[in-house]
Amino acid sequence: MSMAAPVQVADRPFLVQLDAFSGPLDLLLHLIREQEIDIADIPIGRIADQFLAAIHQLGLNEAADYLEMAAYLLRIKVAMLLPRPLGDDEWEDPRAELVRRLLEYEQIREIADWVSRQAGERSDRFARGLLPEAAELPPPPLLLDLQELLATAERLVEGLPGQVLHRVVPRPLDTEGATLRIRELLATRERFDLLELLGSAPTVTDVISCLIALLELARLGELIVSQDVPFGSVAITRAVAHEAH
Amino acid sequence: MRSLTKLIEAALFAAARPVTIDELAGLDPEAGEHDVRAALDELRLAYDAGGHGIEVVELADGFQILTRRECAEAIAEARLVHRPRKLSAAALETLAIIAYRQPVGRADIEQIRGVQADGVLRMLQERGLIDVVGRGEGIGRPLLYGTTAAFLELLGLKDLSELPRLEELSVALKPPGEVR
Amino acid sequence: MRSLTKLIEAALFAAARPVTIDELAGLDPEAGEHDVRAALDELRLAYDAGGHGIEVVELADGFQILTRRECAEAIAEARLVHRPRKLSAAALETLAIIAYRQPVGRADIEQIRGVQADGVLRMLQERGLIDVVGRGEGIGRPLLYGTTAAFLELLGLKDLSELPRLEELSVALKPPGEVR
Repeated sequence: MSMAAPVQVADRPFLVQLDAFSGPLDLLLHLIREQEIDIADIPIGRIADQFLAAIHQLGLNEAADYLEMAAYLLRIKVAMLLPRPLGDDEWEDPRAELVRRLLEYEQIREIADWVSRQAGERSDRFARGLLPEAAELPPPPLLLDLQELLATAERLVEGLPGQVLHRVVPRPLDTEGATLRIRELLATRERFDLLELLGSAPTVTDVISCLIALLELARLGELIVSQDVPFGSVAITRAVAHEAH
Repeated sequence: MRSLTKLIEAALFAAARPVTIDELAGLDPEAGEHDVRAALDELRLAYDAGGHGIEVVELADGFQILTRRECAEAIAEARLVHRPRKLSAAALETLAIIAYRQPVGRADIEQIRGVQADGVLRMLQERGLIDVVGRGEGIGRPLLYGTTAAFLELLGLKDLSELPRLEELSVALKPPGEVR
Repeated sequence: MRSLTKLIEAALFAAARPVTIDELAGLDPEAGEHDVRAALDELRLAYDAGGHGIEVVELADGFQILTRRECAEAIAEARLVHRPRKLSAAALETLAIIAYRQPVGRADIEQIRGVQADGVLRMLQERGLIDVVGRGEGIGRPLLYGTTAAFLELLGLKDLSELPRLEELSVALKPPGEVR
């Protein structure tokens, strides 16, 4: 799609404001309303061009949602150009689906406005702000529902990358391995560099494992992590009074 | 003021959330639903007749004392209360779809709005306005969303039937299924 | 009730802290300290004379409305301030992991959920739903968690074997009409 320059818009100029749209349908409706176009008979070629120009002007021409809509409009535009068999009653207007979507969206917008107004009115009535002291009272009784717990468990299982619950995959270097490596280094050397610990081609997991292991060992008092200059190399020093936990 | 009314006032005040008739009846072993309703009426009347700045309101989960609307501006301007942040257009549209189509999955929401929905859905769920209410058919058994009591509370509604009916909207469109 | 009194009542009600005379004067650009004091007196009198369950109290850091002491016991007994609470999504997820994988350490829980777990674990432990059941291998011999008898009791289960197996979940979660 060549979008080097804003497309010259036919008929009348239109104004679009930045950040004013909640999505491609919103923008499309804006273009249609502003030009007082009959939604049942949209001049699809003109609207498609204006839509492209508008997303270019708004810097939205890389937003997938808007591009998808632009492609959709162009498909309809092409379909409208195809010759239609004369006197064919079965011909379906390629714009029909678009019209249905626009109407549906307009309806949603109307409800959204109502919701907004209603929420605005509700937010004008405040509940009591100063909450009662509950410090001396025992914690409130709990509600726990088996179904809810199960739903949660299932959601968790499904969200896991692969089956972590039964995972037997080789790992680059886990925290435990990193801890071993650090302890080995500390046994022979009093001070070493983070880069030495990480080796020549560390994976992201290696780096994270090492950092976690370092922090844990530092917390346990086995070593000290220091950086002498900002952005300089990170030094790991064996702690003087080494106490095993 | 009757003693039950006085207790109910204190209880509504202390709870700082909507309280049900049943809960209020628990304040007095001899009180039944009828007594509670009469007491609530007495309290409401006392606030109205006395020209008070607070009122008894019936919401989704029961009765609650709230400040009167006409006091909001002055209180907010005196910086005594923070007004909740307004929802974005994207959030409002998503809420509108879920309110009318529930239970509804992400794909349907995205189809109607023409925009990706994961971020908005997560935000609405974190704010407690929607929740997963089940799973749909099809690939991956998509999560289905519905509105919560907090949503009703946000709008000050008793239940979903108080939402405007589709026939009342100026844009006429029947729910899917009836269209084709 | 004068309009300043009405505003002050609403403001004291809505503010999340005791409010000073100066702050109350901010409610009305024309009101001075004297007017605020007069309005507070009017409000106090209205509560007293009307036999209300609440009262205006002056504390070191300002004025507030509180429930009257004689109502406190009935409210506490009706457990109105103490409504049973549902677990947060985070707590529920953590509990689900522990229920199905016990004994399990913090690191595993955090890996599955992708977020830190210490706060949630502490809360669940304070609530008596989980407890430390042992220590694992590895650095620092991590604590391992399991569910408690209170957890089973809350779910109405006799023992852990009554927890449905995960394979059964997808069917169990479907609304009845959808199961074929």
